[in-house]
Amino acid sequence: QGRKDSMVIGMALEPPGLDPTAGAASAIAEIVQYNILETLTKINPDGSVTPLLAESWEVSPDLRTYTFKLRRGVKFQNGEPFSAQTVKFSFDRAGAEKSTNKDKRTFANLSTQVVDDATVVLINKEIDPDLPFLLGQATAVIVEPKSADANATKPVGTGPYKLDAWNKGSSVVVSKWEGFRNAGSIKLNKVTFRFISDPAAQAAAMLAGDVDAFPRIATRVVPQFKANPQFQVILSGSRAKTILSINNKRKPLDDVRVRRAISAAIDRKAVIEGAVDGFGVPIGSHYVPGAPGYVDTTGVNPFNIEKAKQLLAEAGVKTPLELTMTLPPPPYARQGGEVIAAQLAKIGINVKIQNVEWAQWLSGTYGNKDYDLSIVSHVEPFDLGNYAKTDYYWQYQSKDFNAVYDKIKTTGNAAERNKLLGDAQRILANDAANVFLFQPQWPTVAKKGVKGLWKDMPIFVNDLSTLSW
Amino acid sequence: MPLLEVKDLHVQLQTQRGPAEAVRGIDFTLERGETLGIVGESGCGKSITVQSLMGLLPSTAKVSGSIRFDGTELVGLPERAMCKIRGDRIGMIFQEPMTALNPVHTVARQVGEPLRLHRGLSAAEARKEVLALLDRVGIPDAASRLDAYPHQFSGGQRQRIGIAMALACGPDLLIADEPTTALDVTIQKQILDLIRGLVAERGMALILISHDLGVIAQNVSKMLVMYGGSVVESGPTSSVFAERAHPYTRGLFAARPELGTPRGARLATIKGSVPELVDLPKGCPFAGRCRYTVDACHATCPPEVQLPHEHLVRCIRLGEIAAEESIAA
Amino acid sequence: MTNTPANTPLLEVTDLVRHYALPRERLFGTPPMVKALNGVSFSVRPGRSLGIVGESGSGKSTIARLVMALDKPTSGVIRLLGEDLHALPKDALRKARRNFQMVFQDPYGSLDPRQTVERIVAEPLEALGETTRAQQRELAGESLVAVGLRLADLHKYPHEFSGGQRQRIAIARALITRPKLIVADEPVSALDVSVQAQVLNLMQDLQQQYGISYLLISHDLAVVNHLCDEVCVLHRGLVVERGEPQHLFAHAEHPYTQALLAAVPRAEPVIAS
Amino acid sequence: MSAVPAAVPGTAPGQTSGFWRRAMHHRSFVIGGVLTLLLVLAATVSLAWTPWSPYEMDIASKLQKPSAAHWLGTDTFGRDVASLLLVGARASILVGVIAVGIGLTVGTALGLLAAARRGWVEEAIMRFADFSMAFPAILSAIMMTAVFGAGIVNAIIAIGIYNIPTFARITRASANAIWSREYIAAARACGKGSFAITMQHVLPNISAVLIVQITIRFAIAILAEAALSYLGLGTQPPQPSWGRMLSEAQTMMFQAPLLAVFPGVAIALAVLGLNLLGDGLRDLLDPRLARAR
Amino acid sequence: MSLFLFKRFVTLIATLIGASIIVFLVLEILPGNAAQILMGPDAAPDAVAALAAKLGLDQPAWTRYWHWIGGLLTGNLGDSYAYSSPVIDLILERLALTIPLALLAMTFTTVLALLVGVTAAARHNKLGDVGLMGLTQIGIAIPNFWFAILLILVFSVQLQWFSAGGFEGWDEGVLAGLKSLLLPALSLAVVQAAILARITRSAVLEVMREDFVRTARAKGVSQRAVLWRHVLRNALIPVITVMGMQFSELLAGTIVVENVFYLPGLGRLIFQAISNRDLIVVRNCVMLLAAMVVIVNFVVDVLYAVIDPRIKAHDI
Ligand SMILES: Nc1ncnc2c1ncn2[C@@H]1O[C@H](COP(=O)(O)OP(=O)(O)OP(=O)(O)O)[C@@H](O)[C@H]1O
Ligand SMILES: Nc1ncnc2c1ncn2[C@@H]1O[C@H](COP(=O)(O)OP(=O)(O)OP(=O)(O)O)[C@@H](O)[C@H]1O
Ligand SMILES: [Mg+2]
Ligand SMILES: [Mg+2]
Repeated sequence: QGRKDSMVIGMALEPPGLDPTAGAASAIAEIVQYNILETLTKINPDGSVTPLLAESWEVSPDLRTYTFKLRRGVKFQNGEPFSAQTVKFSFDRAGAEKSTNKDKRTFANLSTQVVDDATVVLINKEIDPDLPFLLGQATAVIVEPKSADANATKPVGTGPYKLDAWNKGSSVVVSKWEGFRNAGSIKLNKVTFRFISDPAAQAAAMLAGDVDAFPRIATRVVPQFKANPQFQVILSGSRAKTILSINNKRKPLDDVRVRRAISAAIDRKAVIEGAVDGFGVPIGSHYVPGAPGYVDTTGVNPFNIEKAKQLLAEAGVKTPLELTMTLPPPPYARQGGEVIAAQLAKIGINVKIQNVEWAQWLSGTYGNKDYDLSIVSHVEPFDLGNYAKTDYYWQYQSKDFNAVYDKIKTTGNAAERNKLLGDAQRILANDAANVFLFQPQWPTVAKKGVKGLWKDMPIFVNDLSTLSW
Repeated sequence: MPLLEVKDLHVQLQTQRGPAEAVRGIDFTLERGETLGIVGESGCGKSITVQSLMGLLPSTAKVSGSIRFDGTELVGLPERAMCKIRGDRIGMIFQEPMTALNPVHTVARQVGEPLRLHRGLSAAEARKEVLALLDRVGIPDAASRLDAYPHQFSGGQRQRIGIAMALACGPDLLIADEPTTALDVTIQKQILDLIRGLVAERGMALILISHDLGVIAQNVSKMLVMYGGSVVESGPTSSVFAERAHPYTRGLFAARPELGTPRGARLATIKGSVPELVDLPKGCPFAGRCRYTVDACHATCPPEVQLPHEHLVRCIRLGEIAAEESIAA
Repeated sequence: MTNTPANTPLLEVTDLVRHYALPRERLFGTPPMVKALNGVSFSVRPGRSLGIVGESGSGKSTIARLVMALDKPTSGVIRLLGEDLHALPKDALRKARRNFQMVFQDPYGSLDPRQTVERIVAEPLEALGETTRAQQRELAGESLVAVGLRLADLHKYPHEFSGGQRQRIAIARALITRPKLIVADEPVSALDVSVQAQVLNLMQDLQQQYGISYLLISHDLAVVNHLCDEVCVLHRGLVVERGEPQHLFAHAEHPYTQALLAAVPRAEPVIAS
Repeated sequence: MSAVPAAVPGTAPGQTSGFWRRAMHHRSFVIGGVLTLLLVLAATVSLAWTPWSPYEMDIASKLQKPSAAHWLGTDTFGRDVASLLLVGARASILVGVIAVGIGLTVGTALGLLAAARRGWVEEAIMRFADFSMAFPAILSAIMMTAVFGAGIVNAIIAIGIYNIPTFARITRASANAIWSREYIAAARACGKGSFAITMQHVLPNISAVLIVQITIRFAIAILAEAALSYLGLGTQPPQPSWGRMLSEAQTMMFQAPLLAVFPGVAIALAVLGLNLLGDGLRDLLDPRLARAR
Repeated sequence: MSLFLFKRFVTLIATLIGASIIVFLVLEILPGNAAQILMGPDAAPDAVAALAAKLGLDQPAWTRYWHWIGGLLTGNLGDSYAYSSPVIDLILERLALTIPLALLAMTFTTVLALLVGVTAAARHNKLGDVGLMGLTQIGIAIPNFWFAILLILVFSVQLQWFSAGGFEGWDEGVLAGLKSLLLPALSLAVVQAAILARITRSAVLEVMREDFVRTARAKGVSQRAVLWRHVLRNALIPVITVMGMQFSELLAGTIVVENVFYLPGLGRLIFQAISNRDLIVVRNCVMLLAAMVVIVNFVVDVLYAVIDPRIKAHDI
């Protein structure tokens, strides 16, 4: 294969706009983050956080004050300079009243102070040791005041690539920005993101040579590429947790024995095989291997049909028990749902499957909490806090957990924090708050010659700066 | 050499109930300028006979015997060669003026089609010819109506257009298959006058099919009477009208109500109805419906009997009939 | 009109006018009209028959439709047995229909191909709704025999019959209510001469047997001459001449009648071979 | 009066026995009938027995080739394809029967009404048909499922609704042609009302057209269900249908093409059977063609 | 004719108004709110409310309906919630693909159907006829998304003649554009062509029994010329009636086929917009589709009169 300076990357979904501070779709970040728009910090494949637009930062001992030293001489693609003022503008904008930022709450808690052109101080109302990580996410991109409002269609950032064209419904084309501070290290001149949602079409596009690399391709089609010498398959870990969420307030699901019975009735291996074609690692709690403080809790509620039946009987549940399972569109949910329904049938739970669109899922299941069971992949890297919210859609409530979580929030010491995290995981596992199914592995299929693909994916990005042939 | 010589013509059709002999052994000749009429009941094979001359029968039909047209054998002639003759040397006028024209093409195009096909005229040249033809057949103000469609003409006018089409290339033989049945008497008269005039003028041979004896009497010099696929009587028109030798011919003539007969008189009828082709009897096709039937009639098809003036009849009981008649008289 | 009425007329038509409005060609402006009938009057006395002749489009079928109350006249009155047909309420009209029936031109199109002969013939009875199924069958059989068909034919379908036989079935249907008047619109023009003769004879026989009157519509003068006591010559929606057929055809006065008569080809050979 | 009807070879009075005797000699009717019967049989048998449970998963033995144990192999969840096909026949029949039923009853009624009443009634009905034609089945199904949730019932209704204008138009066109026949004028002359004429004369005479249309629409309904299933709007899991099997197999076309072949062939055979049956029925119900073939 | 056009135009407008009301009402009762979808499950409630206000979702339905109709008339359809760009631009972009796709598919349908239908009719009841009709039976039974994948398998993956999908826009040249629409159009056309071929065949057979065919042959016109010049045009009335209906089915079919070939067309826009609750897009697209179908029906009506001079305006 000769030297090539362009690449076509496949994506399952098209972003609704290109401004990650205005929309929540992960597809936005997959195109713009680190490529067009940049953040103060950068989250690396291994989950570590390193400087990007910031050169370094310091944290006060009480974990409330962060001082960022900024990179100098950085310019936006429209020629405006990057400075402490732009950082303040960006963060204030994200936390403002009218903001539609997904992480609005985080930014509302921050007060940003400009010290000099190259120094900002962030003061956090809450304690969050993860703040540098949060500031590496797409919602925290630094935008330029004049162009910010047009970012949805014409994003202007400090990154190595600029937007060339957006053929709605079909593709986004970006090309190398010669004004980038480190333009020499960028290998690809032109990258096309092509949107293909149908799994068979994804496979066809790869096989026909239309697409060079396809991160997070549908798991269904991966096996055929494994055996094909023209392709490489990379399995990357993630921070996502695919769970069978349980409405903890619904009878009889409010009984911990029933929830445990459901957990015990599920053979995670088979679910992983059926839902994501084996591309997943079983988990026992809402936390994934590789994340700091992980403990293996898969043994807490092991697969055991007899035990499950017994638990149901103890809880006084009359079988067959009729439950509905509301499934959003992604294949892992739809396919996993079928498998789980079949498994629950074995302990006398008749599951009625109800397929819904995201819109209905959000309003009915998530919003009105009108559901029994559902399957969702929670992709936020660190979201244990949702178990502390009483009004979250699974309506879990535990004093023990809340106490542990409050401590986590205020603990800066890593070892201590990790121990607390372990406790939190064990509580959730014991309570069988949800059925924790697996940590998905994102398969990436690429042509043999593609180099520099991310091996792991704590967040959804396609970092073009590392790619080459 | 006669223009048309038909010998022992047989046509077999595929019907839903199996193969049927629609035409069984017809002979006749036609000289240039001569006129021939064919009469007979509905379904007796008149149209099939003339369509076989034109090679217009469905592809499942089997034609045997001989049709010599101006020295060319038409039976078995390949379709391409037949296309050259149709519309050029033989023209045909059909019964239904309402349906015989293509409703979606202009009159100029339809009438001009044979000219362009056989004479190789350009569209403009053909148009000029068509105008002359339409004038000739008496379409009023033809020039302004060239681009009209058939439905914009009356029945009589449409039949004239059909005639113009058949005459376009100046055929040697004109076949008119019941050209006036669908028209009312006054228009029928106009059309027949027109055909008669054209025949006289151009010296074409004419085959005229009708079951209206009046029409035949006024327009042709010789005639065939058909029944059940065969010719039961043939000869000069005057002679056939005068003799009515075959019992079927008699029946046909007698069944016709005529102006001037007193009211209340019963019409003579032929009992029974025309047999279906598939179950035609072996012998004389009219046997069984005929008053004079004897066993011998059922045995074989009767041979031709020669009467004066080249008048031929297929009946074995002519003597008895004549005898009975004289007694009655 | 030369005869003085012996008794009240069976059918009396006065000043019948029917204009058809063609759909408008443009938005504003009056729609074009076809003046099919422009004031036709005639009457038929019981047991007598009237023929109507005329060229195509002269309005013959329009008269038939109006007399059968299948269509409403623009103006004019049609009285059957003294009652104004078009003023009768729906139900009364249906009852009255037993007295007048119709035979259509096309023996192939006027019989429903999917019904048995029994149902076809019994249809007028069924519409009247006064008889049981069994009675209908019996009467249908009788009617069929009256027109020279067989009882076994009741179970057959129309396609199994020849044109002449079908026209007999149509007549059997018209006959089944023992009507006083049968309107026949070109009943034999689709038939062959020999079959035509059979049907005409049949109609004549039935008239004598049951005292039926015919309103016979035809363009064939000879047919009308054969069956009718009186003829009306229709031309452009007007009766231009009327009288006894024998007389009329011998001494036609109106030029149109004369032209009509002159156009009939005589069965006398003119061309010498 | 002497005319005696010629001997007309005709059918015996006993019509019903004659129908089956004729039917048994009608080639397309027999083939179509057998195929359709097989379809119904498959659906019926599946109520009582299937080789394996169609819901039983055995992920370990997924995507197996056809074998003695699994006649047609297994799918991505290790379910038995043969059993799924048998059970799937039920949904396909359901979709076809109900969707066509809706279109047939409502559409034909509207079409007959339009032809019988003419004038503004006809105009209104035909404009209504035009109007509903503007919402193709998939479009209305998408909108309906968005409102009421995905499911076979909504799919069937959406397909059924789309069938209404189709049947209405075809019925009206054929019925108008029948209304201009002389035998209708004859019936009117007898004093029959529009309703009686419609039921006794018009409907039987347009039945041939309707039968052909029914079989075509039936086939299209099965395919439409497949397309809706492809978009996730048809039959919901775990209930199998041929369309859903096909759409699931579609993602596996490159690995396990056989998975897509079996339901495809099943649909093709069912459609073929119905078409042949329809053609045969049309011929057999026409007294004019009764003696043919 | 002018009266006919006027009447037809009035009904066309009435139909469109009816359609607009239905579309609006149906979408009105859709559960789910665009703002929530756009923001995702974890978004702050006040952020969602802010977005809803920005999108004008908090106004009463009646106002929004008038607003919409007014916009339709002035060509200002508003901005897409999801793409935050003008809907009219979005739709026009998508139409640039969907219309050529539908037309291409319709062309394939017509050409295939006429060829097969007329050929089969010409060989009535012979081997060719039986064979072709057998093929159409199979054609009717093939779902289009399935056939699409088959085409991709053969022509893109095995032979690599075409790309497996996608559409680069017309800037790359008309030929390149058509090339990427070829397989999608073919997979859309196959079922419709099979149905249309059967209808063409029976229509042609029907016309072949008419008298004027015999007249034409009597003029010496060859069988083939009779078929194409005289018979076909007369057989077109039932054929274009069905074609009119098929056009709407084709348009709907694009939703599926655009998905398989990942084409940026109107169908996929609608499908995505519905799941995004991007109602302003859905509403206008559905309205557009409905309008296209209504207009196609109108064109079909006018075509009747063009094809058959006997049909005067009032017969329609
Ligand atoms: N294509 C055909 N296939 C089978 N039978 C046919 C076909 N055409 C005509 N016949 C039959 O052949 C016989 C002779 O038909 P032909 O048309 O020659 O009759 P005809 O004498 O012209 O009658 P008419 O006066 O009614 O025109 C009829 O019984 C007819 O039914
Ligand atoms: N429904 C109608 N609408 C418009 N015009 C009509 C209608 N019915 C008949 N006409 C016209 O009325 C005139 C008389 O028609 P009618 O059918 O009574 O003629 P006819 O004497 O029976 O002719 P034919 O001998 O051809 O049957 C014709 O010019 C015809 O075109
Ligand atoms: Mg003939
Ligand atoms: Mg008339």
